Amino acid sequence: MHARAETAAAEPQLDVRAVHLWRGERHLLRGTSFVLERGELLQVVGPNGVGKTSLLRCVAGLLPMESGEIVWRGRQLRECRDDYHQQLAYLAHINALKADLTALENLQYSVALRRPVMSQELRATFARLQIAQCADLPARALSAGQKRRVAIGRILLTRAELWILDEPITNLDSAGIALFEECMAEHLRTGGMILTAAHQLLLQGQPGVRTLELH
Amino acid sequence: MHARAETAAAEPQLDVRAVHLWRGERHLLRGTSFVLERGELLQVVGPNGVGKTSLLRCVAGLLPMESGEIVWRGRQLRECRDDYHQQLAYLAHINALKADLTALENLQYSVALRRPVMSQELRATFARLQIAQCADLPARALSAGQKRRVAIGRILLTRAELWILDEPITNLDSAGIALFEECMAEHLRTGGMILTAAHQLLLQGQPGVRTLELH
Amino acid sequence: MWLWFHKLSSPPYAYQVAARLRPWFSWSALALMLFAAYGGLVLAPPDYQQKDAFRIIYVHAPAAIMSLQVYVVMAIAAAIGVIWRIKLAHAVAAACAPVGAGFTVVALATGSIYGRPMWGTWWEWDPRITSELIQLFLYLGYMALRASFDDTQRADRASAILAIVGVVNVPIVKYSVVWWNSLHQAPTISKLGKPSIELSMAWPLYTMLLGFMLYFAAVLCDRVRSEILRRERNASWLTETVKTS
Amino acid sequence: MQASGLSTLVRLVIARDLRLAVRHWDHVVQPLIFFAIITTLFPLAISPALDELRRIAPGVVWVAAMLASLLALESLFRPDVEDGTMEQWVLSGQPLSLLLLAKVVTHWLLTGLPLVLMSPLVGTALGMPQSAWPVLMATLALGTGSLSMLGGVGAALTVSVRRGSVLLALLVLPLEMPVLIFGARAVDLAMHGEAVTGPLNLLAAVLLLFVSLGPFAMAAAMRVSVES
Amino acid sequence: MQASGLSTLVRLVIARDLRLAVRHWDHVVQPLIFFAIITTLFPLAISPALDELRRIAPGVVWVAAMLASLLALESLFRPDVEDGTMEQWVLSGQPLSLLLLAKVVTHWLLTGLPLVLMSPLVGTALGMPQSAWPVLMATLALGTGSLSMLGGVGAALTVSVRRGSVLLALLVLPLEMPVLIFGARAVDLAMHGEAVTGPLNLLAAVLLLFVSLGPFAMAAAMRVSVES
Ligand code: HEM
Ligand SMILES: Nc1ncnc2c1ncn2[C@@H]1O[C@H](COP(=O)(O)OP(=O)(O)OP(=O)(O)O)[C@@H](O)[C@H]1O
Ligand SMILES: Nc1ncnc2c1ncn2[C@@H]1O[C@H](COP(=O)(O)OP(=O)(O)OP(=O)(O)O)[C@@H](O)[C@H]1O
Ligand SMILES: [Mg+2]
Ligand SMILES: [Mg+2]
Repeated sequence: MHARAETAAAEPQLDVRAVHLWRGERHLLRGTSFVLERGELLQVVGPNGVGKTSLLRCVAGLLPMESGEIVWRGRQLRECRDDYHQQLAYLAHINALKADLTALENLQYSVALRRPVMSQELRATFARLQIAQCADLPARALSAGQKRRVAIGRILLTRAELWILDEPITNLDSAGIALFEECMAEHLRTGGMILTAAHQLLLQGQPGVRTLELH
Repeated sequence: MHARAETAAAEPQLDVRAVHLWRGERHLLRGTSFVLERGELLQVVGPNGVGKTSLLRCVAGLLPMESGEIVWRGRQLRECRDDYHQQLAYLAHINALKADLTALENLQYSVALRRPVMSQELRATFARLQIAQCADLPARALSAGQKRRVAIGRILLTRAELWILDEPITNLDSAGIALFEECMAEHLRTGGMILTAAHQLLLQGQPGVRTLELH
Repeated sequence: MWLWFHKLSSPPYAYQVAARLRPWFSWSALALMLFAAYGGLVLAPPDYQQKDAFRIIYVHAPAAIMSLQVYVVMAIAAAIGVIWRIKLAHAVAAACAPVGAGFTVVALATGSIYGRPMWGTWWEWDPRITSELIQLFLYLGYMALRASFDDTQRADRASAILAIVGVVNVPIVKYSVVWWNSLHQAPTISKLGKPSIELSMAWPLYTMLLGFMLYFAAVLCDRVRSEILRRERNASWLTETVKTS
Repeated sequence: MQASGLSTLVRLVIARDLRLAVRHWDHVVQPLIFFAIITTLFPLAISPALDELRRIAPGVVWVAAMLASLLALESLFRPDVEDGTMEQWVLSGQPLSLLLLAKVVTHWLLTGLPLVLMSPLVGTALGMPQSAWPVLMATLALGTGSLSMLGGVGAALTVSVRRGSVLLALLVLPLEMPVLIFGARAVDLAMHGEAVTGPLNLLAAVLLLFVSLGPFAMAAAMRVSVES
Repeated sequence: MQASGLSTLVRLVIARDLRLAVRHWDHVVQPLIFFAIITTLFPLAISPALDELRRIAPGVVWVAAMLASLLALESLFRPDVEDGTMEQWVLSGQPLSLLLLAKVVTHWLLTGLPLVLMSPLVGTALGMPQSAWPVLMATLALGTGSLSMLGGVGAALTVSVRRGSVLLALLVLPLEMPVLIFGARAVDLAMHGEAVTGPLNLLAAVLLLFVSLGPFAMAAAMRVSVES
């Protein structure tokens, strides 16, 4: 343990090595590898069904892989799962909102699992995402895009260093996309890491923004 | 009835007049009106939560409106609901696929409700949408985009004259979007009508393509 | 008639009418009940076999009869609401349920109290008693179903269907005594033609029944008004009436 | 209608649901085993003196059947509504009441019929005389039928409600009580070798009533549940 | 951990579920009414002679309680898993077993406890003597507790399965049988005024066992159910 911890400085933050994954009969990921450093955004691109979501779920530790290893700060993922997950914020295709709780309560409960949070802070985030007027509506009443914004709010509030986002801008209008790009840029400036699956590239041409093409 | 039917020729195909809709405390649609003629595509645009989905559901007859009327070929919607629905194909935010049935079976059963259909025809559609390899996979195994393509396949196969599509290109990759634009163009050429909610405009600048801005 | 019906079905008008009628109902109900209670508890002679215990019937029978009639009213209102799309009718149906449930509870309670001296038991699984219990569950189910929808219009139509289906139970309650040989009293007062109990016992019963009906009408007025208030909260006429009053 | 004929529709729906059931054949046997478990619970909970068991046997079997088919009801419409299939059915322009009726029939074939076929076994375990089997099966057949129909209406009402399962039970069970009473009573009579035509006719009448009115109530309820 | 302390976590989960319950207060009373309905079903199906009822009363109450809390189990994890909340919990880096334990406790407070408090009423309706009330409530309290824990494990296993509700019943009921037997027997003994410490201790032991092992089993099962 200790030895590893010391060498960790040299290691990259997140190091994914030769991941192989089968889905049913299909050999989906054939030795996918990448490295993610502080302040970097890696956008996984590729046609529908190529395996972006699967890769993201693997990296998040939600999908057991066939072979290969995922190393977080010099330690194997399975050795440090809880520490790793505490640094991780994951946004899936679905939004993980309780239809019967208001948007505010949804965030309150899901964020408070990670860290204590005040409701002013929550409302501030809602305001920033321009859904302040929905804060006290039951989630079932929200529109598709509003739901997505609330889910993004959860990512922002979690204060995790590593974001794993699966097509985050689904259902967002153009204003929403611009807004979300800001948020990502800020997260990168403050040394965060982002791994996304995308059909539409964001923050094009900025430093530290790379794409990973799956075939 | 008869008198109506004769005058119908003069009438527009679909005539939506001064629709008012409340959602909870919110007065969402304030007298929205539009007409749709053969070969026309109307794209409802507007920020998240402005009421696009609600409008589409109203027009599809899935949401009772406060006031206003929807006239289909000269007859009130509630008078001719079944005839109207037989001419209608509706694509919602969710795909309406049974996770336990294969993609093929899903389409088979949902299309056969409307008209007899051969499995060759189904497979042809799968091939056209470039998901031939998924035809025999259980729907739960499909990726987000593949699911959406299957749902679009249902629309194509229904052979309805009026399509109502809620953000149809969600989760589609660029190739898929191009493909879908073709399908829409062809439907319009053959005298079909399309009403969509969109954040990203399709078939820009083509004849008969209009947008309706909601505020 | 039809015109009046339509006029009444407009919330503002109904709101005012209910307000105007309510005091009449409530006061006359109170008077009748007191009168009937006096008649039943003091004037009426003790029953030759049931002694004074029978006097509880003056609460029991009317309550029980109301428990059924309220349901019928509720179902009819619901049906009207569904068929002619009249919101007010739904409001009436919604207002009926709790009152009916109340009557049912009273009927059950007084009944079982009554049963102690008569049958020597608080509770007996006899067709009428059971079907009356089902009646209670129906009311509760109706209210629960209503409460589970957060959109009023959907709640209206869903619960209306339940109310209409549930009507099946009313004749079962009413004629269970006739169909199955039951511990329970055969219908005596509700048997029109010649009542099989003598008048001195009967008239307080009828008066009490009338009193209960009026009471029901009064409560209904209140509940319908609050229902209207809840449903029309963002309607223009309401703000005006509130301002004026 | 330009669509395929009514009988085709019915066959279609039944075929679809049967296939879904075959995909999960294990699910088909579950209500049965559940039925068996409940009926075995009783002898355990109650003193296992056989004569006493025999006396309560009809009631136990009937209550078990009701609860089993009730639990199965939960999965009658919910999946279709949640994944949006039902929405498509409502928009199909085909007679919704017919589609739902077909669905209920399939549901009965998958959950009710097996109960009926299995009842003699359970009955014997509870010390029921062989002479009572025909009546037991007949009453259960009629009974489970009307339970399915009535349950269908309840399910259509409660399907879009969170935790609808309990609400469903609350709505359906009371209305089913008469069926239960007559069914159990008939079996009881049969065990004592008396005539049972009375209750049997009543059960048949109830079933007829439900089958004739149920579909429309279901369709109406489903339209409400879907739109939102 | 940089996160809020364990007790905070527990309080958080409980607060959340309680709020969800309050949002739908009607849902909380439903298991109760269901319990009442079942217990009323029996006397109907069985001959309504009170002395006979009294003899089978403990069994009836217990079976009703089990089925009621079983139906309630259905909604323990499923909603959270289907809308992706559970996925987030698994990824939260907090001890999952603790979170799930808290959830089960709340579930018991909402479904088990009311049953216990209500049981005397039902018992009386079935002609149970007042003297048996304390034992009835005590056994039910212990019994529903262990049912909730065991049911939690079962629910975690079956949550990602279609039509899991019936499967759940299959897994849980057999394991619950011992509890049922001892519970009903204890009440029976109490009704005849005999000593009941033996079965009571046994029930307590079972509950202890489940509470100590349950959470880890639940967490493990849940991780399996979530990843796919
Ligand atoms: C919990 C127990 C009881 C219940 C649920 C119950 C229920 C009812 C119901 C529903 C009615 C109305 C019948 C109608 O509308 O025609 C009724 C009427 C009546 N009940 Fe009961 N009852 C109970 C116990 C008793 C007892 C113990 C007695 C006395 C022996 C009794 C005497 C009567 C009488 C005299 C009437 C009026 C009969 C008539 O003229 O309609 N009830 N009861
Ligand atoms: N049991 C199975 N048998 C065969 N193929 C499977 C099975 N399960 C999943 N797959 C395939 O694995 C792929 C899953 O891909 P994934 O969801 O990661 O795609 P994606 O890149 O996220 O696509 P999208 O852009 O549409 O979200 C799909 O192509 C699917 O067909
Ligand atoms: N009970 C309610 N109370 C208040 N507002 C409500 C209620 N129910 C729905 N709404 C509002 O109605 C709107 C529904 O909008 P709708 O889903 O039609 O939006 P949309 O245009 O489709 O948005 P998107 O582009 O995100 O899909 C949302 O703004 C929502 O906040
Ligand atoms: Mg994906
Ligand atoms: Mg929308």
